[in-house]
Amino acid sequence: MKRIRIDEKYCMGCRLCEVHCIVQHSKTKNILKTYMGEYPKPAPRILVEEKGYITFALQCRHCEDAPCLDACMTGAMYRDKETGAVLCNEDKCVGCWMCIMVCPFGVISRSSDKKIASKCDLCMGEDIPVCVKNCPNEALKYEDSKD
Amino acid sequence: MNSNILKPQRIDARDLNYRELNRLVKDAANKGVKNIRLTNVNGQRYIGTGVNSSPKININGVPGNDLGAFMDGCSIDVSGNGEDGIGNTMNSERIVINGNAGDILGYSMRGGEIFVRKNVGYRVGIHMKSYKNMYPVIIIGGCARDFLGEYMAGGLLIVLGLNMKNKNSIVGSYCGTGMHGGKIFIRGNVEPWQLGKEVRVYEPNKDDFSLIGKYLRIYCRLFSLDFDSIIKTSFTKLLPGSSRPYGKLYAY
Amino acid sequence: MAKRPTPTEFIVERDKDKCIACQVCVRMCSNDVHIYDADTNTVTSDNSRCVGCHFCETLCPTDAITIKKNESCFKPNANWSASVISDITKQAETGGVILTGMGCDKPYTIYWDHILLNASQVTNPSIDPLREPMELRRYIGRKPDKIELNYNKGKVELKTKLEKQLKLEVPIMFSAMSYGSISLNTCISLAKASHELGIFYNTGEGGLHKSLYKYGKNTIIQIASGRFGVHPEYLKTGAAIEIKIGQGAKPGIGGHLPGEKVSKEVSEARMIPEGTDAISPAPHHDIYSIEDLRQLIYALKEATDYEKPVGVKIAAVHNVVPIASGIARAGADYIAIDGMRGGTGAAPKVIRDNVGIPIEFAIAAVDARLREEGIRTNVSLIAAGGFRSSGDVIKAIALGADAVYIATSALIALGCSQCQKCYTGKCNWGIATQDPYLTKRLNPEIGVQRLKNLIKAWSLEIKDMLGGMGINSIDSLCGNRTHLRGIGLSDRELKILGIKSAGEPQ
Amino acid sequence: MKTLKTEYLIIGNSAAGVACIEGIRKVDKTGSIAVISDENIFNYSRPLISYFLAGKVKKRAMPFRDKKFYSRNNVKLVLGNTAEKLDTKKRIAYLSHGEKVVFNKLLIATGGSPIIPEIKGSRLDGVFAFTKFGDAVAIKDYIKKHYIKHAVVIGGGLIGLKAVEALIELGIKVSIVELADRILSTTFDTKASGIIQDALRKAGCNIFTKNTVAEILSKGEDKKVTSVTLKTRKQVPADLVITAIGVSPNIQLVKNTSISINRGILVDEAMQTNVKDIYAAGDVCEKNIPIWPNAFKQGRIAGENMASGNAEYTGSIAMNSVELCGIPTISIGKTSLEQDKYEILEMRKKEESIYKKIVLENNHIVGCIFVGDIERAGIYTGLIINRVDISNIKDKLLEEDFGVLALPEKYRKHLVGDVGLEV
Repeated sequence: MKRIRIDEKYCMGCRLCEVHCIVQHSKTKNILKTYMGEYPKPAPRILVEEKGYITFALQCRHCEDAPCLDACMTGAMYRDKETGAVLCNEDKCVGCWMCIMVCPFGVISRSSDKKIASKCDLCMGEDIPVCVKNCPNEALKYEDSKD
Repeated sequence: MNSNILKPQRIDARDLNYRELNRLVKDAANKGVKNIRLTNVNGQRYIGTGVNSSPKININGVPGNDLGAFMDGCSIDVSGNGEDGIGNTMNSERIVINGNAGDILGYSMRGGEIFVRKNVGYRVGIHMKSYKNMYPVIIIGGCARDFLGEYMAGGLLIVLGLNMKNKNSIVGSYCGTGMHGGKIFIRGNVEPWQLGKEVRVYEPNKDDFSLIGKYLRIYCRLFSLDFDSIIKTSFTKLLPGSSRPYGKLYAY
Repeated sequence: MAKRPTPTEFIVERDKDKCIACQVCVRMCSNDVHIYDADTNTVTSDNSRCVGCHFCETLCPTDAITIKKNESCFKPNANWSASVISDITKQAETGGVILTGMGCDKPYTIYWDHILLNASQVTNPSIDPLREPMELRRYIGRKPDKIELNYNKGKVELKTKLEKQLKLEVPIMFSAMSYGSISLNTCISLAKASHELGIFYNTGEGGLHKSLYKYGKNTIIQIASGRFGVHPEYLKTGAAIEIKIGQGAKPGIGGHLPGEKVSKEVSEARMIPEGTDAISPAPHHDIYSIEDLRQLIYALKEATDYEKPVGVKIAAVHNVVPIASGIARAGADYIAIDGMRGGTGAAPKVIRDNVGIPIEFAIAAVDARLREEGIRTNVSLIAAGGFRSSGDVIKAIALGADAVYIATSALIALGCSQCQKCYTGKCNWGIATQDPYLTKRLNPEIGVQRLKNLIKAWSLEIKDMLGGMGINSIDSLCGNRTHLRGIGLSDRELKILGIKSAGEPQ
Repeated sequence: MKTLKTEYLIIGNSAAGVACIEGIRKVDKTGSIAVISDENIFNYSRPLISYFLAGKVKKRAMPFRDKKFYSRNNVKLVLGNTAEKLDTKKRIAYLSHGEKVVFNKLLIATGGSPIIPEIKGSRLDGVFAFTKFGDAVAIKDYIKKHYIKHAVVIGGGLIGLKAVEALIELGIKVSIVELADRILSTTFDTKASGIIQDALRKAGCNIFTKNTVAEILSKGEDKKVTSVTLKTRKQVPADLVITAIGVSPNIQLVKNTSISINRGILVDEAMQTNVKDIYAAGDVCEKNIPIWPNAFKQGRIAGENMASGNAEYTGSIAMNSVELCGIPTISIGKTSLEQDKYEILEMRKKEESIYKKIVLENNHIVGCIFVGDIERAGIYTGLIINRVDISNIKDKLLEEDFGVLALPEKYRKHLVGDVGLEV
């Protein structure tokens, strides 16, 4: 099962991952059109935390024992059989924010346009999530996890 | 075997090349001999260099240059005079010279002590530096020549000026040029023209005297000198004017 | 002080149609060139702060930024150029020495570009390196005058006891760069790449960080006048010891790492208190003569039980030939000669640009002289100072070098854009800085790969060129100047280089 | 079907029941499972009924597991049938339609029933409880049939307010009657309640606190509710009344069996009752905090243990997330304590209706409230659940950029340990 590994030592804090995440989850998937023409533009599903020189980008960890799966009352949050990713079915989500309440990483947020939860989907359909692909310092890696 | 290593081992250095002599010293040290006595030493270099264990080496005769260079662990006692480069980049322990010593003594010394009973040559204590608990100390019984403590970055340098002839000056010129750390104490007075422009002159305080005393007591005991009479005279303290003497040299 | 003309060197051109105000440039520029205005949601630039490192340009996700040279400014004047005026103005303001970083950028003749290589045609066949074995391995160290062999039941054994040698899989090493002038991640990249390539890197005079001890077998440790970080463990760890007398970028002067670059970790490696200046005096005060040098060489050999080669690095200066001869006779196992285009973390500009001679002359002249004196095998020669390509490397070897040191090209492989601001400690690429916010920008995993790629690529090219000349071992090329021809050079230059002119047959 | 034999029997098909299936299947891929539900819908999410009422969620979106879930997990689903009697010795459950189910292991997940207040008029038409899908359907029908202008919601707790929100959405003027001095008194403190009360009033609600409904009235012989009289004698118009004053565990089934009960069924850490192989989970349990995640987790743990797994329920804390009048709120743990032993950290931005509060006890977070801004609230939940000492980060807890980076290193490592984060 592939996961995004975050290596804080080499995160420069440039936030290009956020930019590319926004574009990937936009309507057009075109960077200029997303930034110049989409209102509201999608919120990034990756979040760069920063304190002095320590920075790292954090996105859903797709936990093995994911509290958001237990907490989701609509069944919108589900685990993808193939990839093992924890995904949110946007058609089922009603925005009760139970998942936000229980995620110990605080990586689920309210979508900027609809009343649904927004979280990392590992860029389903892409070989490599765009945050990983575009990290200029390989601080993010898409690797097989131990389990 | 054990009783053997406790017995002092004598090595006659007569007619030995320095490499041969040092090989013998290292071999003895490697065997664990605690006390090595070298006799008839006549200008052989690098004695005590690269000796990995911690014997005490007594030297009879005149050891050559770079005595105890990069020295770490062993200690050296020279019954007579030493040459140039004693304690070059020395790391620890002690070198005692019962007579005079030459130039660049204690160059870039990082730890340990060098005690010289009489006079030393030029460029002594250049670029001494201390680091954490490593604190290099040089005490010179007589006087020193020019460039004493040049580029000094740390540690302690004491010149006592004992048995000086009146004409002699206790330090030469350019004392403490480029100094940016450490302390120099000179027993008696130094003329302003003798000092490098990076040093400032101070009156030693109580703490300074206890610092001097800490090492001077050992020195006096080693050379059977009267500590009280030496310490009671006045000392001049030299400190760097700035820890960044060349900080303003450049246009950014 | 009243303002005087100091033209900005660069103009940051921002394509307004493409800038999405993502602020990556704002966050990443250590010189604070880019400014975000939240009210208008736009990013603007302060050109005067730009050093032209191209970091922002590289990261900009929409290619909205282009760094351009400021072409406006002064009336064209071959003598009073913009940089001359700007330097004078700066000095009039500060009264200080103008500092710079990296190697000399003045348009002196680069002799590598005036030397051509030979290739085989008809009378001697070229070798196809894809099919035939090619030997790039070199040994650095004193070679015996003659070799005696033991023949024992059909087995041949070397009877002569060889002096300690450094075994290089490729005749290229990473030249001295101290931890302090460059970041730990840069050191790690160099060390690890050397380990994996079977070559050596050089600590410079910065001591050895604890995390680098494990690469000791691929480390040349340096001893300079400041003796920073020189202690028994350090001497024990390196594969060879190098006494640094001089550096091509600043012959004759010392070094000076300002206190602000002496971080906790740097202070540990150098063994000086944190935040203090690290001053390397111009000379070693125990070396005022060749005899003194010999004394230090043997002190180091004695300290390490004659188990490691001891080399001496000097800058290429006018008298390099007799000096090198002296060093060879002083017992050095190798001499590294650094030409005037060699890099530096910080040097007075006037010295970098005006002192020394090019490595091409130095290596040719020294090799010739050592041969004349019959002591060439006593010592290995390493050429350094601005090697840009495998072509430069192979020419240096044909001129007489046993191997070359590269540093600037290694840094360029890691991202360096030659902005020459290493001395400010604000290197955006995380190379010449100790600022933890910046050093993390060089991920050693990437660094190692890039360095390995570079050396691998050069090796392939060298093999190709060797094959073309009909040579299957780099050893056979060393000092083999018959394979070189000069072009556009005067007779005198050709004579010093010891090569014929293009068009002259064998 | 007269007699059904099954390895596992699950009575109840809501959060705990469904989670139990998942728990069993985690360990035992084949053992037969039967689920009995007294409702006729194959499963649905109870908390969604307010969304259904408001018309935001269609009937087909009510299930939280799809229809194939049961066949995929090889589960026999019995709908519209109630387990009426239980023989714990013979391990037989008797159903209302006359069948019996012989089981090896049993989970009782019968949930809770709304408490209907003993008020005169509480049987009138137009008076509803609000816990089941059936309730929502009935209310919806009633609203469709009658012209509803005013509604009264008895109880200002979470269920009541969810109903209020749905009714506001439908354009009905709502009055809330709450016994305590403020709405949401069990989960919120005065300030948080105040923000929501202000917002509800702005949306046109009447809120009567420290009050109760004394009588529900109709006009003449008509059985239709028309108004209510409050304890304070005030008459409030009401074409519809929803009672939401709480739920009590459904324990009829286990009364008179050897299973220990109090208010609810007593269970151990494995969710097992005092009778071996009989488990209980969710709202039917004693001392359970009746929220979805708890029921789900308990169900899953019970399931794993029934299938000879080894899971442990380490207790739960009260947690609620509701969005009212467009203001998202989250409350976790102890929130409205005022004693000295608790230290309170607060942040308030009045103009944006943002309020955050953290309750500390001996340098541990024991509760928080987030109103208006709930981003990253789960981090605090984690700190509470894992009992993390926060003395070193106390001053950072309410900072704008509080996040994983600020967490104590040891906890950070524990948190990220096996999920590929090197921080």
